[in-house]
Amino acid sequence: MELAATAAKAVFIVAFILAIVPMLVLGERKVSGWIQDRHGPNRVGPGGLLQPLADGIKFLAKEVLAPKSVDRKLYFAAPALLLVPALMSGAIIPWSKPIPADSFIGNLLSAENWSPDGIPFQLARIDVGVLYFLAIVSLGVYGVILAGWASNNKYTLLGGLRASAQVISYELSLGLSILAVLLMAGTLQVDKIVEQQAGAGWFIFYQPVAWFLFSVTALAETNRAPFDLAECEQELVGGYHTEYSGMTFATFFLAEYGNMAMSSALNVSLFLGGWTLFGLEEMIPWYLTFLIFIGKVLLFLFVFLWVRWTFPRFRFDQLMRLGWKMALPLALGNVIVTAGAIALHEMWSAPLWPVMAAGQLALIGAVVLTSVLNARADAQRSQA
Amino acid sequence: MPAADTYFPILLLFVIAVVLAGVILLIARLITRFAIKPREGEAKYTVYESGVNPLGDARLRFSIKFYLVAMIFIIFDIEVVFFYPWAVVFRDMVKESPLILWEMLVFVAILALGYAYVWRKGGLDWD
Amino acid sequence: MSANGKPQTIEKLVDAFGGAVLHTGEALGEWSAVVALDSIHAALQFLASDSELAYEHLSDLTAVDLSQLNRAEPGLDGARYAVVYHLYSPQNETRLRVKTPVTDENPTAPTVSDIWAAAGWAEREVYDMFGIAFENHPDLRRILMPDNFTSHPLRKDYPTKGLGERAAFNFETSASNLVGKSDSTDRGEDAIESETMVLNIGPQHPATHGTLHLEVELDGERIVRATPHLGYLHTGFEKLAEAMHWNQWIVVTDRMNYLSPLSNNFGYVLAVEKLIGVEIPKRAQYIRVALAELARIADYMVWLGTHALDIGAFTAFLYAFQQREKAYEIFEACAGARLTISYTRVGGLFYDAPESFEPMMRAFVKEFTDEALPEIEKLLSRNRIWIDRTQGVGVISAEEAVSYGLTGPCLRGSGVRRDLRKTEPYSSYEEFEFDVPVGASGDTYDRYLVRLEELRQSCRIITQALDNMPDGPVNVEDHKLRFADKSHVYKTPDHTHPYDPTQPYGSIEGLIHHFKVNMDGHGVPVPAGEAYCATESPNGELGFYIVSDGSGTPYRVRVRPPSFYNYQSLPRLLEGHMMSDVVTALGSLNVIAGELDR
Amino acid sequence: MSAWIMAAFMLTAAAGAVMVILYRNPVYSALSLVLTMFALSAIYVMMGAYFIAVAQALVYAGAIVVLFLFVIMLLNLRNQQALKESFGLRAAVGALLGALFIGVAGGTMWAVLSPDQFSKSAEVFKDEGHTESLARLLFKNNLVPFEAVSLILLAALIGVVVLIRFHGRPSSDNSEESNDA
Repeated sequence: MELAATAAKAVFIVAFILAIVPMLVLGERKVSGWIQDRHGPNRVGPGGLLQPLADGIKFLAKEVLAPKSVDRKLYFAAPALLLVPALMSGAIIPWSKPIPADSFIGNLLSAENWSPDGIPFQLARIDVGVLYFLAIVSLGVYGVILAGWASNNKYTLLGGLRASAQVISYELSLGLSILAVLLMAGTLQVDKIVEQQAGAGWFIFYQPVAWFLFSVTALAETNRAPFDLAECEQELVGGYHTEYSGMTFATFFLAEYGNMAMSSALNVSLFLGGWTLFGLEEMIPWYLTFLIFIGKVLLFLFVFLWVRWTFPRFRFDQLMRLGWKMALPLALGNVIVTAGAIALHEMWSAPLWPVMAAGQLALIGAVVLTSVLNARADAQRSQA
Repeated sequence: MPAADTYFPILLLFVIAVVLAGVILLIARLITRFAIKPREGEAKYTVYESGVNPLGDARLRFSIKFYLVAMIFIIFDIEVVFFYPWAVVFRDMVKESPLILWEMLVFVAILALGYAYVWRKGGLDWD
Repeated sequence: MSANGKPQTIEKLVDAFGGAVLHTGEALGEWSAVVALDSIHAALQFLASDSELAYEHLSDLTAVDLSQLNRAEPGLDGARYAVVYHLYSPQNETRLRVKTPVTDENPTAPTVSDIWAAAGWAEREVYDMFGIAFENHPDLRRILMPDNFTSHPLRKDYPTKGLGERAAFNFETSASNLVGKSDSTDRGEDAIESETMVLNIGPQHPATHGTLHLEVELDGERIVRATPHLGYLHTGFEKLAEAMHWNQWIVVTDRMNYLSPLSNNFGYVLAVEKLIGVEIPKRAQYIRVALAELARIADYMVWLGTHALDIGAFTAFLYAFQQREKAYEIFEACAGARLTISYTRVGGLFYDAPESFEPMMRAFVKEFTDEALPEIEKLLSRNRIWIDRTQGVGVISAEEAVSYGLTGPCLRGSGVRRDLRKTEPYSSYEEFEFDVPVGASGDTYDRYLVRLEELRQSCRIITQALDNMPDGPVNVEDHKLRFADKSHVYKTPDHTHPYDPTQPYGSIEGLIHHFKVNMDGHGVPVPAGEAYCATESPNGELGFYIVSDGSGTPYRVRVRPPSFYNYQSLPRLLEGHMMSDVVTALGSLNVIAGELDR
Repeated sequence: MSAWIMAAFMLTAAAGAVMVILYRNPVYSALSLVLTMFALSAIYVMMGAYFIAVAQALVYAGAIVVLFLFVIMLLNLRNQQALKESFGLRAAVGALLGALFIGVAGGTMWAVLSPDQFSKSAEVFKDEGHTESLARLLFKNNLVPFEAVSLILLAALIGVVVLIRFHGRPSSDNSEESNDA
């Protein structure tokens, strides 16, 4: 029965990604249409709702062709190498509060026999939780770099290189921004982090800088605009997936949007209290907490889309500068400030929130100060 | 065995993911082979290069800069890996003694020294 | 101007070069000088560098094949070709046409690309089209025609009808020539060095907005070298003109800068009107001005949209295109067409503007200045990423910009306050109040700001034109020039009624009138002569140099395409920049392939 | 069950390692190395060393092999002839050295670690829990080695910069010259 529950959860994760990606694609087109003062898809089905279905059929019906000069094995392996990590990263996400043993599903799986406290709606409640996510995400870079290399095309090669350099540059800041949360929570397990937030308040209130950094670096890690240099059609045509067609291309799409959904889910779990909602979660059944979680994730995904349709794109050197010279020191500074605040709190029992807020304000002040100084230096240089 | 606290579910998920990815690609290949009559043509099987004939191989030595980024990344990545266990026990251990804070500050200071050096030497500039 | 009526330029030129100046003369207010071939380089050097004359600007360089000209050109006796230089002195605001005779055997002329960088491509085009070789030219290759083409299409012995060499030309064998050097250099296995990568951007690339082909050599992300290849949209417009009646060619001008076709119509008919020496009614002038400014807005909207799109700001693209659509509705109301409108005629306009013209224009201007423009500005002008992407990218100094022959917003972005609407007003522009914005640093961001401000000024001009719109006809009364009213040709009370095939003709007089204006040898009476007429088109100085032999068709029409000269500066703009800056710099020049290749 | 899975991962790791050598195409070799790293990571998991497993995936598979791929592309080993030519002699020497290594390493392990020590080390991770126990070990008992790591990494960082500067600068100048030639 336990095996059945596990299998069901694993299938759920895969199904969730397979289901949310078409919704996201439709949502993206609808949101962009709304932002850009136009309709978006509105022909297939009521209000264009069946558009993803039409897209899917089109992808399936397209010929999958590989140019003659490609390395065929790697060319076809690359999309899979990107998709598998995207599907696997959801394993540590707690989707809702534990499903009670006396609920319908609990009865169905006769949960009181093996898990009387309820079935955790989380596939793997592992000790290294967050690190697992980072490790899995870092593997996604192979799909990109190999797609670029195997296609034997200069545009794809450039796209693959850009993507990999970008992903590794932002991975550090991503890890360090998570670290601030880990310092507060004292655990790597995502479900415990969520539970702590139910008591102590969401970590975004303590760690706005870390949250902002995490969100920005997550954008960069998922190759989303304004960090979509790896595939920007105006320069590199399609970047690393230029030579792909039909379902192989759709696989890249699936992976990209899946990554986007999963990083939003992690963001919500780490900073926005996961499935909690200011104590309300105690009173409502588990499936409503699931809806709360999904609602938060969708809100976040909307921000992803909003950003994409608002900002221009960075240039490569600017992207690297942002990653190495701004995000990295800021993330490191945040870790130190947070550690200091916690030390103050634990050793002299200083109230946590004010200390933390002071630290965050100091960081923001430092950022503002450096940018002002930089701007002044730039102005002086241009005058000279 | 397959409890949520073990790693078995991840193996399960891995298997499902691999199978799914394989099936998607397989179906695509099968559809191409049996359901679609591909239109023939030489140009179709050449790689894209903005409408002119691609000459030469795209796999060539590229800028050493990418290499530098990767190396610096590895070093910082190893350093960051040490942070995680530190962060996890920090809150508990700092109650006993502030040693853990100083430990990490020294570690970070040395790291920051290297970082400043790399910055100074232009290792972080793309140009 | 000195006592005997000759301008200082001519006098100084004659003083300095004496017998080498074969002829000087004035016609239609334009001075021209013929200088012997062996002194032409020195003479042009003198004109460009003399501190009092300072002809810093090479407006245009072209050639004319004189072999079938039915009159003797003074000073050019016995020459097969004349190489024609159109110079402009910003200091004195004067123009000068210099010609030099080139013989039929082994036609060569000295290059002037060392004096003006602008001459580089222009000389290549003359070489391509006329077969005149330029000595010491750094890179004398064909530019518009394929490399292994053997004829020179603008020579008079190349047929205007039929296929010419194209009948036997095999394009397959020439395709590789268009690619240029494309393989990477392999330096052996021992060298652990990065290789440079030669990447072809275009002709089929999303950022080139047309068939531009840019070959860039990259070291990683850095550009080592950039070489534009032209000619993918070369359609022989100039040769076509030699086989078309004066009014017929208006349709062709639509296809040049297809973002603002009216500006091309406008420039061309102005040149023809200058040759004829006719002044068109005030109302037509005002409508032309108002619509030319509207065309400028529509043009800039496409530029802004695609430029923003290239830098990744997709939403600005759609906001801009919305405004363009609204502008096109006004064109549709006036001309019945949206893109290829062909609205002007020699001597006036096709139709009078409709009743709805004024309210539509006012509504458009109001919405544009109050809502659309601020919205786009809000999205971009102070956006940090936008500023980072455009500031300091594609910088060109004022001196270089002048030397490269940049005009329009690209020149003004570098801080040179030159706008033909101010310096050489045409079509009553002197009656309008507007400012000419200039940039400071000559980078992409300044060109962007200049264009945005020009949009505001265009709206100002439109409002003034509407406020002071005179009544009256929109065509000259000369029946040899103007078309017959459609209602006299077709039997319909006015053109808004549908065509009735059972009653095709209005009156025999109307039909004869129509026939006379259109038929070869009977049509628009353009006297023999030559004229260069430049207008401020959205991309810059759009000049038409027309040589007429008094027949029903032009003898030679030369278009001075602003995009051609602007695009030439792209390799210079990209020096030391990165891959992503290609699209930024290219977008800031707003190169239109139709105008570039003609 | 668990033993079989373990064996499967061990075989995968070994197979990946063999493929690293056998593939002619260095990109494939690098990918085989990823497979090995991945399998190793799984083996660590099965031994209860969860943190090490994740660190393995994060650092080796996620970073170091990416660098390998970059290096392979940087060198662009286009002509695999060079590898083939002297295969005979090198193979012999390699096999000899390999055997020596296995002998020495195996002998050392046999001498130092008795089988019960193996199981004991696994027990440490199993009982005390995972990341926390590791952290306590690291930050309490092994303080000096931990700080020493930072110095080693600093040295590596400086080394990277010096090497790249040394090789990188002149090459970018050279490239333009040889283009003209």
